[in-house]
Amino acid sequence: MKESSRKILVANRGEIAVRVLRACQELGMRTVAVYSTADRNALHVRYADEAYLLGPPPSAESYLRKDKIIEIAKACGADAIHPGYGFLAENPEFSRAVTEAGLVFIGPSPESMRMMGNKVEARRIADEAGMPIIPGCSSDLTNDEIVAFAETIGYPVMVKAAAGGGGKGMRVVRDAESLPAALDAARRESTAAFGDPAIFIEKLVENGRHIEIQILADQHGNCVYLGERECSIQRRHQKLVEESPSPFVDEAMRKQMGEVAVAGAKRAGYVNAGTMEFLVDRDRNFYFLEMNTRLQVEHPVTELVTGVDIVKEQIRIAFGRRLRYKQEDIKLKGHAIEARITAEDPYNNFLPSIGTIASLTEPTGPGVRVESALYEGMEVTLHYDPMVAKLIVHGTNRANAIMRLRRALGEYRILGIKSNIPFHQRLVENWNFQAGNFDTGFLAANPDLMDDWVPSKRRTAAIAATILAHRRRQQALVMVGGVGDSPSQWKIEGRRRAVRRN
Amino acid sequence: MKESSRKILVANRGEIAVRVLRACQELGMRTVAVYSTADRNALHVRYADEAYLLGPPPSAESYLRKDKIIEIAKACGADAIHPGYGFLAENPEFSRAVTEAGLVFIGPSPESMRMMGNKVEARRIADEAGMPIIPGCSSDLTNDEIVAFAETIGYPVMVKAAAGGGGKGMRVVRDAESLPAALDAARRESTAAFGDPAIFIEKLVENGRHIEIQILADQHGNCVYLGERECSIQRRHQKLVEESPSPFVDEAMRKQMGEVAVAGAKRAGYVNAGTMEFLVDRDRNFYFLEMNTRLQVEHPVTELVTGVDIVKEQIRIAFGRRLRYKQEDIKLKGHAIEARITAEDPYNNFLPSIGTIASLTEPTGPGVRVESALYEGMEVTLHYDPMVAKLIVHGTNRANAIMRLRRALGEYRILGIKSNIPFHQRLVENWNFQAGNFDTGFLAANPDLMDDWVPSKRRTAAIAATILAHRRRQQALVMVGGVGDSPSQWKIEGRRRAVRRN
Amino acid sequence: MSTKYSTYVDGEEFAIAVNKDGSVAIDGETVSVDMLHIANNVIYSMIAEGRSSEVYASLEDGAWRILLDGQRYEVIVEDERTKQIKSLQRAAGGATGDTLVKAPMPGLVIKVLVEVGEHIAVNAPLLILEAMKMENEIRAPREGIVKEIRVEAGKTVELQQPLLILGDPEAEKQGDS
Amino acid sequence: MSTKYSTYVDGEEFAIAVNKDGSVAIDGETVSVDMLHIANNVIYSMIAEGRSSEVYASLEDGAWRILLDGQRYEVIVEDERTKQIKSLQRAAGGATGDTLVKAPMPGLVIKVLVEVGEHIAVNAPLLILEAMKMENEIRAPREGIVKEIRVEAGKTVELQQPLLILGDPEAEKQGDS
Repeated sequence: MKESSRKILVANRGEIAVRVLRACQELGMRTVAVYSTADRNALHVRYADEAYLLGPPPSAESYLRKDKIIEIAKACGADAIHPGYGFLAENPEFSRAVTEAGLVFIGPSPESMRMMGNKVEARRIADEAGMPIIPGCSSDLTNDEIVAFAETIGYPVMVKAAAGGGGKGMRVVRDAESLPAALDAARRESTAAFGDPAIFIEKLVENGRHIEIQILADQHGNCVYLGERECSIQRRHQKLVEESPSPFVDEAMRKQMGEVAVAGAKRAGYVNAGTMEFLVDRDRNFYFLEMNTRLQVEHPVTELVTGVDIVKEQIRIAFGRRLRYKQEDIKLKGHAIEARITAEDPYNNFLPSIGTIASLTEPTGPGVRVESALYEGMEVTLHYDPMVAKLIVHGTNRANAIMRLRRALGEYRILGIKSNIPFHQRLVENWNFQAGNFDTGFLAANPDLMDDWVPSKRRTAAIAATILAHRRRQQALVMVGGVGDSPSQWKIEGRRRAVRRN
Repeated sequence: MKESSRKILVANRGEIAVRVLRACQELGMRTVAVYSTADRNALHVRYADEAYLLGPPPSAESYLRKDKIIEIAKACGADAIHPGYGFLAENPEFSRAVTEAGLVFIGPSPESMRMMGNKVEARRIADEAGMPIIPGCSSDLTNDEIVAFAETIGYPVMVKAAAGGGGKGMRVVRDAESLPAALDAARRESTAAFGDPAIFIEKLVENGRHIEIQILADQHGNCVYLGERECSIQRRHQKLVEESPSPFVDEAMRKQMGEVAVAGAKRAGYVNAGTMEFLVDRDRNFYFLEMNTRLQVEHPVTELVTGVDIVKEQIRIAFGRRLRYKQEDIKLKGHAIEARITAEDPYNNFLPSIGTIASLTEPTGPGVRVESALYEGMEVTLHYDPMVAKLIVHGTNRANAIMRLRRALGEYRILGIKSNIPFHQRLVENWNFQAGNFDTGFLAANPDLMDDWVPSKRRTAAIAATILAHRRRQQALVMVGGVGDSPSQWKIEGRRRAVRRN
Repeated sequence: MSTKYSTYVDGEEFAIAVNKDGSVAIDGETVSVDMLHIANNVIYSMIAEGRSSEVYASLEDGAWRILLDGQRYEVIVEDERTKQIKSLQRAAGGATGDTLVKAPMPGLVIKVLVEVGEHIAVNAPLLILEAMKMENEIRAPREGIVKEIRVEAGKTVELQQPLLILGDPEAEKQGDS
Repeated sequence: MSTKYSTYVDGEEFAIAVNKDGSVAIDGETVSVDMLHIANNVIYSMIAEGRSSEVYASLEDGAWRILLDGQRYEVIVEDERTKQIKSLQRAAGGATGDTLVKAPMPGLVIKVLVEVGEHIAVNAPLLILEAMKMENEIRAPREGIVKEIRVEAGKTVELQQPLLILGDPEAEKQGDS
């Protein structure tokens, strides 16, 4: 079958759905979107050639409806399904059902997905493949058994959900007293997020860096690694900034990590794109953490430094084509950084922010790539993940990339919701970040990055607001009535009083 | 002086002013914009740290005011002036006056600019440097003398303005009868555009390709070429699409052209970024056409395939730094194409279109770069060049780049003016363009590319408009009054009648 | 019950009925349509039988300007009543076949290339207008007879200023006979 | 003549006078200002003594939200008269020192971490709200005494629903004395 006559259904939403649709379009393939009623107007729906309704907003009734997605794919004559990340991307039953329906699943087989998707089993395979792993327990223990195990490895420990990722269910526990409550909370979160209460604990490697290796494997036994990504800038185990290459990794270490990642993937019979996550301690020892058996949020930084379009390669691999790259073809050129843009208020404990996008200006120009689900008029709701866009920059070296990121963040304008852009702006000004001196504890150790700060343009803001208020006053005959008629008089009072106390 | 404490004034407007401002910002330098009253709200004014008024809209009273620009630069403490392209970029007196005012001019010296800027003198220097040139006359002949000279080289001939570029004043003349009128018209245009009636003629090389070599030269005698750009897709001698590498040039030819370009630049004592333009005939013979002693509109395609930021290099060179690249460092990776986005109606003889930008969506995602002066609410006027933006794509090879360009053009939405985007959309579907089979006569030979065509979505457009009209009808109690009350009843009639005749 | 329209897209005619349930019948085929406004008064999303389209639509001078995948379409939607009135008026005669050519931009008329009474083909050059320091040919939007020229060389014109009127060649013939 | 304002940016006070000629005096220094609306009701360009700024501004709940270089500022502009009335009212006493903490998003209250009467510091955790499948701590926007708690664990709350009221610790002391 000619590739250009193929039709791909993208079983996802948001920026990643648009990313995959673009790749299909550039391959000349026809595209199908699916959507919940909350997403009727979403970019991915408008971008695809065809679009079909899945159901109401809750994921369980829409984007997690395996049966309905496969039914739509068959009805509209799709040849393949791309799951994106999240939702059904790491669901072995979905992968199997798609294949059994006579469609191509753009991702790994259900077997290797099941094997590597469960964190505990993945640790076993990694161990067999010769990868260093961190001491930890299995996920079938009771809370009491886990507490007992913790005594054998010593505190601090890390609590993790056996299923899924994205930091959900993860917790650091520093003493025996806190462990039972943490286990309960983690089981609650894991059940809510993945429908699976299974958790386990590992010894905590403190001040570690989170560094991961991207791999690509075809159906013919070829597998390459596309360098590493540095993902240590995290808040509550959620990545905020990723870059490639890592300022901590040299050529020898890259080769060593890449080769064990490929060995592990081969042992698992893994096919398609995948990522081996490692924790790296201060002495450059690296430990296998888990494998993500899907496309990663942060894949663009690897694309920018290697020149490989990972999504297009995923599609080619799924249709049985051979990898176009040998290991010696993969060379990292320049430096790329990604900043995840979330609808969260960095000045208020990163609380999710909702609202209608009133105005949007995305950065552009040299070395800037934006992957976004945003548009003017969009309703940002609480139904789905607060990550609404990604800003990725590419520069000749890390310093250039940071300066470019700084420039692009200054151009980014999102009105109608609060975003974490001010957090990123503070981060790029931080000397330790600029110097590459950070680990996964960086944000916890630098809480000022998430506090209100005194930006340099208060005076400008004062002048601008005063002129606008003055104009409004001139226009209106009567401006302010009595005191207390404004709905937020309390807030205003509180703010002014806060000042006086300084 | 530390680079980051420097202040740069950009003596230009539009997308190129924004491009240069971004480079300064990424170098940590402070920035100054200048503007005419027509550009008070323009992006470059809002983007710069400081902005100063030059004068009323006509260029002669604003962007060509050498004295005023230098006065502003001195008053605000700027260290250097970047001229962009057009306006004063190739004006040797400006370059001299900037230097004499104690400021750094980011461009070549007045001497080499004068030498290479005059097309006739540049031909002489190229000849001396051993570059092949096309037979032609000097620019001090009367019309009668030119007619007589034409007889000695034979028709067809090309009429050219000695000053400036951009196709202004250029004309192909195929017989002696048409020559006098063409000379008059060319002198008129050249006078209007450059204040200089001097013109000359050259023998026309038919079915030639326009291929140019980008060079960078520092103040220390180092000079490199950054590969070639293919610029044969032209309409009335104005480039519409540029790419790098050229599908027509192989490694040996690239080296040969690059080396003579470097030799010519060295002979002229040239410093900073410059471009040698060549005409290449079917047998791969290349002839020197002219040198552009400035940044080119199409520089981004070279940046994307070489990884060199030409604007940042210009600034470094102007401040006396050494080139960071040796010739062996320059490797072309992948393929880049630029589509110039103009406010012109491709369906109506490319007439300039004016209006207010009502809605704007720029393409983004992998491999897409937009350089733009557009924003919602912008007034597109007739004061300046109709080129309002550039869309540049980068792909792993030419086919990928074309598919990506096609995808990005489909995402581009500009409402409020007519743009040439539909022309580009037809071009990328053209098999000869896709195959790389074209020369500077391509558009003239394919007038259908500029005609109205029958796009595939008429039925969809019909349904959409009918539903909207129906809703409007339902909302309004009375819809249409008598016939003839619509201001464009004539147009509507004409359109419908045109159909009936088919 | 449904409402019937004659819809002309760049000249091509479609017979479309909008049904009470929101579906549409186009040239006899029924199509379910879901059309929503997105933003900015002009952006819509339309899903018709699964086919998704982003539609930019605005009504200007009685015609809908529709932008689909970057391509522009001019659409005229007529309901039954309007159509009947027009067809009656046409039967009664009238100058409905005239086309007014207006200046697409302000500029200086360099030269007028046609004369009154001349029969010109579609796309024939009518006059040369200088703007943005370039000479631009204004061409005939349709075949016709030059009925009137309202400008002359050397004069500046404003945007949308009438330049000349093209009459219907057939109508002229009938008038002569 | 000029109009005088007290302008508070995230708490910091500026004394600003807008002069008849459009210039502004800020803390005594006169600044020429050119401020123009660009688009979308919220985008402005301001050039003050040559310094160029792109300003996104909107008035929400009596406060101006100003976005400059991607950074957000909350600005309250008071004219002389308003200021006087408020200062009189404050002198007369009143519950002006209370802060109402509202839900920043809809969600499920997992746990309330404070009690009525408790004296809490700024940024102290008040309660845990689950939304987007994550547990989020709601923290104190200021120092204060918990005067009233309006929610309890296990209840869902709507966006902007009042959660609790923080009273002024000094006012409380005065009340007690």
